[in-house]
Amino acid sequence: MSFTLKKQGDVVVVDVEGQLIVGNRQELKQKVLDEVEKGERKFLIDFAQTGYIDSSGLGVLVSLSKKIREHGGELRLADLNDDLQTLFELTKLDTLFQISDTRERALEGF
Amino acid sequence: MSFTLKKQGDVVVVDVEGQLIVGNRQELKQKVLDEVEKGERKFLIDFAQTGYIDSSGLGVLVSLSKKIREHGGELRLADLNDDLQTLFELTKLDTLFQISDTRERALEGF
Amino acid sequence: MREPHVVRAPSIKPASGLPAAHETHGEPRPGVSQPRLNEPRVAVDVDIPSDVSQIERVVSLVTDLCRDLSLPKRHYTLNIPVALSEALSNAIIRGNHEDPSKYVHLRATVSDVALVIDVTDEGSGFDMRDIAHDPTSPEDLQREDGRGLFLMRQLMDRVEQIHGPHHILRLTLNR
Amino acid sequence: MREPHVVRAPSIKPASGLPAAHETHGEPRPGVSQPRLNEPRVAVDVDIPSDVSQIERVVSLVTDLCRDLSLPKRHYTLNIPVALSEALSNAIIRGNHEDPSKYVHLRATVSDVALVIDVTDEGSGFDMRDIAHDPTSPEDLQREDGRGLFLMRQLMDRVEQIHGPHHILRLTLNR
Ligand SMILES: Nc1ncnc2c1ncn2[C@@H]1O[C@H](COP(=O)(O)OP(=O)(O)O)[C@@H](O)[C@H]1O
Ligand SMILES: Nc1ncnc2c1ncn2[C@@H]1O[C@H](COP(=O)(O)OP(=O)(O)O)[C@@H](O)[C@H]1O
Repeated sequence: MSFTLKKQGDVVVVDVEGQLIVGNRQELKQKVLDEVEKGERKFLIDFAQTGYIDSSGLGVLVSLSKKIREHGGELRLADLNDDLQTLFELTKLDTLFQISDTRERALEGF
Repeated sequence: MSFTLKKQGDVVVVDVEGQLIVGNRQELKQKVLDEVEKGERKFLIDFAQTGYIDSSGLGVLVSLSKKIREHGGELRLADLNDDLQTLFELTKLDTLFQISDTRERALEGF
Repeated sequence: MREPHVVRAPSIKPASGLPAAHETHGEPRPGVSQPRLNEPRVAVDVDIPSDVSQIERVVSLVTDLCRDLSLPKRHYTLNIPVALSEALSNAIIRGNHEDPSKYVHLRATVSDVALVIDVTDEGSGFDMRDIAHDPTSPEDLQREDGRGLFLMRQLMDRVEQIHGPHHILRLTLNR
Repeated sequence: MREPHVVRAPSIKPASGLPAAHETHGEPRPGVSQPRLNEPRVAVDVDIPSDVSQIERVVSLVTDLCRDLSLPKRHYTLNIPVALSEALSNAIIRGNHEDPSKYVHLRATVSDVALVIDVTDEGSGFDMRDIAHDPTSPEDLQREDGRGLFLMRQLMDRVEQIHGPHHILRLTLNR
C-alpha cells in the first residue's frame, strides 16, 4: 500500500497502490493537504493500481474534494476498474466527481 | 494441472504444469507408457512449470524410470526449482535420476 | 462457538461444524438429513487484535479462501472485501474503541449455498434498525462518514445482528 | 472440536479456540496467563469428501492462509503442501478407503509460534511407530510407495497421532 504524488503540468497526480481503507486513508489525506497548503490546486487520483476502497476511503475522497474546492481547486479521478466504478455508482459518488477512463483523458481537459 | 508431450529430436519432452500428485499421476504414467508402447525410448520431464510433487508423484517417476530402463531407454529430469531439488535430495532420488539445470543441457547429452 | 484446543477426537459428521442449507439460522432441525457434500466445506475462525492495521490482511485471508473455493470473482474482488472491511472497522472502532485489551472475532463459513461471516466485538452493541439514513441523498452525499452499513447492505444478500453476551454482525452472501 | 453452527454468541477470550504457545498440546494450564496477541490468530476447519481430487484445492487453501499470515516462503511452497498432501491422501485412501460416505476433517491453526494441522479420518487407524523403514536405503530407493510418512517427518517439526473415536494425524511446523 502506497501513495505516490507526481506533478504533471500543473496537476498533482496521485497513484494509489493497493487498498484505500481505514488503515491508510489519513496518509493520503495528509499528503494531498500538504500540497494544497503549498499552493497546488489541481489534483488527479489515478486508481489504475488500486484494489478496493472502503467507506472511510470514500469519505476521504469526499472531504478532500470539498477542501480543494474551498481553495478554488478541483479533485478529479481516473482509471476506476469495474468494481470501483460499481462502488461509486452504488454510493452515487460518481455524480460528485469528474471521473475519466484514463489518466491521459483526465489530464487533457484539466 | 496438465501434461504436455512434445518430440524434440528423438527425445519425448514432457512438461508438467502445476502439481504432480495422487490426483493426476496416473494420467502422467499412462501418457508416458503410451509413448513407450509406440517405441519411444528417451524421455525428459521438464519441471520448469511444476508446483509441488507428493510421494505418489515421486513414486510414478521411479516406476516410469524402471519401466523405461527395462525397454532399454532412459528417463531424465530437468529444471527442478530449489523446493523440488530439496525434495529429491531428501528422498535421495537425486541419485537415481540424471537431473539437469535446463532442458537444453538435458537434451545436449541425451 | 470456540473451545480450548485440546487433544480430543472430533466426531465426524459432515457439516456438523458448518451451516448446511437449511440450518444457516437457528438450531439444526432434528430429523432433517444432512445434504451430501461434493465440495470441501470450510469454516475459518480468526482472533483479531483491535487495531485497524490488521484489517487488510484478514480481508485477504477471507478473499483468498473464497477464490480457492471458486466463488464468483466479483464476490471476492468487490462485495466481500468492502463489506468485510466495514464490518471489521466498525467492530474495532465503534465496538471495541480500539482498546488493545479487546478482540474482534471473525468466523467465516463457506458452504455450497452461501458465505456467512460473523463479526463479534466486545462492545455494547447498537441497533441496526436505527441506522436507516440514505447516504446517497443530496443532503448526505457530501458527508465524510455514514456509508458503512449502507455498503454492507448493498453488497451482501443479508445483514443481521445477533444480540447476546457479545454483539455479532452477520453478513450473508449467497453463491 | 466442532459443534453445530447455531446462533449463539461466543465468549471472546483471545486464543481460546486456538493453541497458545504453552498449550499447543493438552489442556490449557489454569493460572497461566494468555499471551497478548499482536497478530491475527487463525483456525480453519474443512470437511473434505473422500476424493483425492479435492486435495489440491484444500492444500491451496492452507498455503494461501500461511502466505497471508507471513509464514516463511519455503514453508508454504514446500513443507506444507507436500506434508499436507501426504496426510490428506493417507486419510482419504488408507483411512477412509475412498468411501464417499466418509469424510476427512482438517483443522489448521496458525499462532505466533506454530502451524498445527490435524487431519482426522474415519478409518480404524494405524500405529505410526510400525512405519519406520527408510525409503532412502538402497533396498527401498526404487520402491514406488512408502515415502509418505517419511516426507511428513522430514518436512514437519513434529508428526504425532491421536487415537480416539477417530484417527487423527497431527503435523506441527514451528514458525
Ligand atoms: N460494531 C458496532 N458497535 C457499536 N456501534 C456500531 C457498530 N457498528 C456500527 N455502529 C454504529 O452505527 C453507526 C453507523 O455505522 P456506519 O454506517 O458504518 O457509518 P460510520 O461508521 O461511518 O458512522 C456508527 O456511527 C455507530 O454508531
Ligand atoms: N490415515 C491412515 N489410516 C490407516 N493407515 C494409514 C494411514 N496413513 C498411513 N497408513 C499406513 O501407513 C503406511 C505407510 O504410509 P506412507 O508412509 O504414507 O506410505 P504409502 O501410503 O505410500 O504406503 C500405509 O501403507 C498404511 O498402511
